[in-house]
Amino acid sequence: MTGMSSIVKTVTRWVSPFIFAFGIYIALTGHLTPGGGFPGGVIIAGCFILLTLAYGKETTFGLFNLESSAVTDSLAALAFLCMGFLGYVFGGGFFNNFIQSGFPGTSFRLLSGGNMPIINLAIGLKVGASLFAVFAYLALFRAIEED
Amino acid sequence: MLTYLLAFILFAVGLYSVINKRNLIKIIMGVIIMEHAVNAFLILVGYRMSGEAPIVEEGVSISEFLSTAVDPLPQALVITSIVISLGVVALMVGLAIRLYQHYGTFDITEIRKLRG
Amino acid sequence: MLPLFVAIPLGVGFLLPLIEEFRDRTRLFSLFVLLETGGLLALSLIKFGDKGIYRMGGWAPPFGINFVQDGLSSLILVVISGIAFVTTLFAITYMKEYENLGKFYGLFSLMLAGMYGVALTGDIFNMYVYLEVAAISSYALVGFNRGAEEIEASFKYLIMGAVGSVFILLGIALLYGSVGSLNIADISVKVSELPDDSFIVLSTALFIVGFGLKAAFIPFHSWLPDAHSSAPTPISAMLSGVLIKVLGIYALARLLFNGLNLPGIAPSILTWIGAGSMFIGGMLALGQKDLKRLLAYSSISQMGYITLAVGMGGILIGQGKPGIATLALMGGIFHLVNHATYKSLLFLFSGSVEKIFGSRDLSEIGGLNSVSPVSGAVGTIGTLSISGVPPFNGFWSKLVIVIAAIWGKLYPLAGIILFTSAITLAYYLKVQRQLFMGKSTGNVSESVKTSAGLYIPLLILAICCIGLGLLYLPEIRGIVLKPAALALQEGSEYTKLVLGL
Amino acid sequence: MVLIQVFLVFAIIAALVAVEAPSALSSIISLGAVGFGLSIAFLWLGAPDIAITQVVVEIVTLVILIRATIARGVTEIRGNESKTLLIGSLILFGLGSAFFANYLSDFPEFGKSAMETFSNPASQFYLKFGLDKAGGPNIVNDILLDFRAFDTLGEATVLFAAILGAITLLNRKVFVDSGEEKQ
Repeated sequence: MTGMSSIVKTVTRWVSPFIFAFGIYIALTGHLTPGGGFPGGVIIAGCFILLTLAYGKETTFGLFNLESSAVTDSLAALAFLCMGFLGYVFGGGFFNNFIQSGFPGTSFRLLSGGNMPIINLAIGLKVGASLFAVFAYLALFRAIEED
Repeated sequence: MLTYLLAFILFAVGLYSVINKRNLIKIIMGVIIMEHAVNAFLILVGYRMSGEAPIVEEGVSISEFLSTAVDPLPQALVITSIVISLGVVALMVGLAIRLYQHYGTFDITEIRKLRG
Repeated sequence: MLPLFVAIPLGVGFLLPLIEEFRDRTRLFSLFVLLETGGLLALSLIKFGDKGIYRMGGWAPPFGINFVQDGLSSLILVVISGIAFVTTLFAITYMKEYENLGKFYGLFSLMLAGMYGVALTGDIFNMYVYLEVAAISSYALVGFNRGAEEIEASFKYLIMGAVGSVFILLGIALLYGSVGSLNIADISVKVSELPDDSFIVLSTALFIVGFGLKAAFIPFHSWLPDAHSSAPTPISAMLSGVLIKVLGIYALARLLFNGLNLPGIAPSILTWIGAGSMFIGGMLALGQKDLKRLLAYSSISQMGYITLAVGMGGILIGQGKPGIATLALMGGIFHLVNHATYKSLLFLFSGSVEKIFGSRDLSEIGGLNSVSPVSGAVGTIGTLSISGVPPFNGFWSKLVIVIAAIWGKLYPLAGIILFTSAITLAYYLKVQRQLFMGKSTGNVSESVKTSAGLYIPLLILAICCIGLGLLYLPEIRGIVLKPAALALQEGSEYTKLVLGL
Repeated sequence: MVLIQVFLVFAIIAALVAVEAPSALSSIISLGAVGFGLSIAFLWLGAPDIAITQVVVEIVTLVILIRATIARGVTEIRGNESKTLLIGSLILFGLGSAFFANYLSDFPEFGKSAMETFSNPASQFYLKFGLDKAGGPNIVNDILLDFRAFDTLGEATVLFAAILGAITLLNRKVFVDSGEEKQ
């Protein structure tokens, strides 16, 4: 798989950074607008899947390969768990929103969510990395099968 | 009542596919359809007539919001259940591919090595 | 302290695959998991007998998720931790030659986290989520050998498990639509306030089907023998020993007794499903030649005993005989503990037999007593316990269940229990005659015969099999089993504990 | 209300096509139609979060399914059902729907959510205090990440376990020394 025509490649090159940024935006502002970590993460994964389809897996895997997606996956999951633990340590219980109480009266802003944007970002990265890992594994598995 | 029943019919279509079809992909599709039906049912349960999305807008009073917003809890549950079903589907497809690699087919009748 | 039961295994489960990406250190992983399960066992023993709730994020019960510890969940925590610890001890030696141990132990820890979550949670949807965590990890673990049969068993298990989960979720949706709450204690209050509880019946039916698929009750059992015999041996021990109990009968009993206040005919349905599983599972086990498949069918049969006892407890509560109901529930819980120990023992034993002879087919192997006396003795203890021979623990729990059935004037059930016990004895006698006595066949692996890593966990479980008979003594029973039975029986206590009314 | 029913009927028809169509491509596309039809219905039902999530998940599911079948050269997926099972399942379906319809008539009417019918339900609390106590105007996300964050941890774990499992099962190397695939 070496990729598609140059039109597809050019369009993908222009569009994919925006898709990535859009995914991050959807994830970060989940507590303000519809969306959240999960759709954001899927959009991030979609960005990398698009790159893989357009450029072929050799090029894309140079950028973001299976090992790095597995590492991101684990690290983001651990970050999520750590937010729970920090709530346990600093707040009133596991997953207490301990940052939020530090910003009273800032409703409708990014900061007003306390630790929600952080958790959302962690979920977004986790979901993006794991879905990309599945896609990459399916692609690789087929390559092995054809040998 | 009729609306709920439609969700149940969707559920039944999925169940029919899981029980009757002899093809791994059709069985996976049946499970996906059943999960869709349950998600739709949960959202229907939380709906109130001419309700609005449960998102507070600036300048809207809390009492007005309370009288128009739909039930947010089922929606949170559905997001969780959608993610869970995506995980299940990923695992199912991975297993189906392994089976295809072993037997060269998605047809269950040719796969059955284990019986009873 | 309670969230640690979920948080620690989750952390380990996330961490091990991460470490594996950088460095594959099999021994390090095993010790890490051993430390984890040992720590959790210690924690569950320290916390044993405590009562209390933990509010997640500090939100009060009907609004947030809460963890509940009462007599029953204390006992279940000890059972999960104990079996997990022994299984890990066995896996250190048994899984040595496998690749990807970081992923194996990672999935193992996640499965553990899911089971702890189900055992502790007081929220019905949270129960579903953690049930899925445990179930999905177990689907992947069943296929860990990655042969054609293992993958097929895993797929079968996955499809039936997924259908079961969807039924449970539909039941939760109906329940939410009819009472507007997800907290088990709050549901119990609202159900008792409802003018008529007819649509609770619908949720109950869906729950029985859904959890029945997870617990492999008889019409829904077809995945279990494949899955439990295909899984790597330590996982078979976990699946048969604790997973089907926690995900199946424990969760169902929690919902029916503490959440739905035992609607109408549900206890008698449960009882007859239990009786059917017990009898048919036993009959099917009689015809098996593969040792692991025989053990798997026997698990279906033994789950039937537990289900029958729990259902019988429900019937007796409905008839207004609380004393005998407590006895029946105590019998069921006692049998659950006993089955966890001797079925894990037998599965681990079957793994060591497979290592010694290179086969599990009962017609090909034999003469274990002369080949490996330790293994033979341990296996004998396991088979005698499960078939209910007096000094061992299996006898006492069956005795309690039979006594409860006779005192409760449910004579047909007592008859079925006694008859099934005879069948159980018959097929384990067959195992004994062929496996322990018999003639020793060729190619016996010498290294396994002396491997301490495989025998120490077996010996621990064998000692438990003898020692757990002591739970029958009234003093010990009053501390361990009675609080667990009363936790199910007295729904108002549970509500009081959670909502603080 | 009628619109919602129309979308549900559309989803049912698409599901039937997905289940019965022999061609892999039309079957998978119909499955996508079920999801997209439902996501539009979710928009009408006041659930934009779910609609977005449903759409993106549907796309990923379709990509995975197409990767598994059509990209592998499998263009026909016939059901091959047996006649006895078909009759049995029709009887079962009849009994089941009679059972459902019987009990569903006692169920609260459509359009009256549980939070209106019962006193002191959790949802009212979330709507009332979500903005102040959790800090986000999107109440669904407040529930997901604050009130019931522990559920979300479980959900992330499910995805993690599923992906870890899929990767483990797709990996061919089972034993350390042999390096051969177990057959």
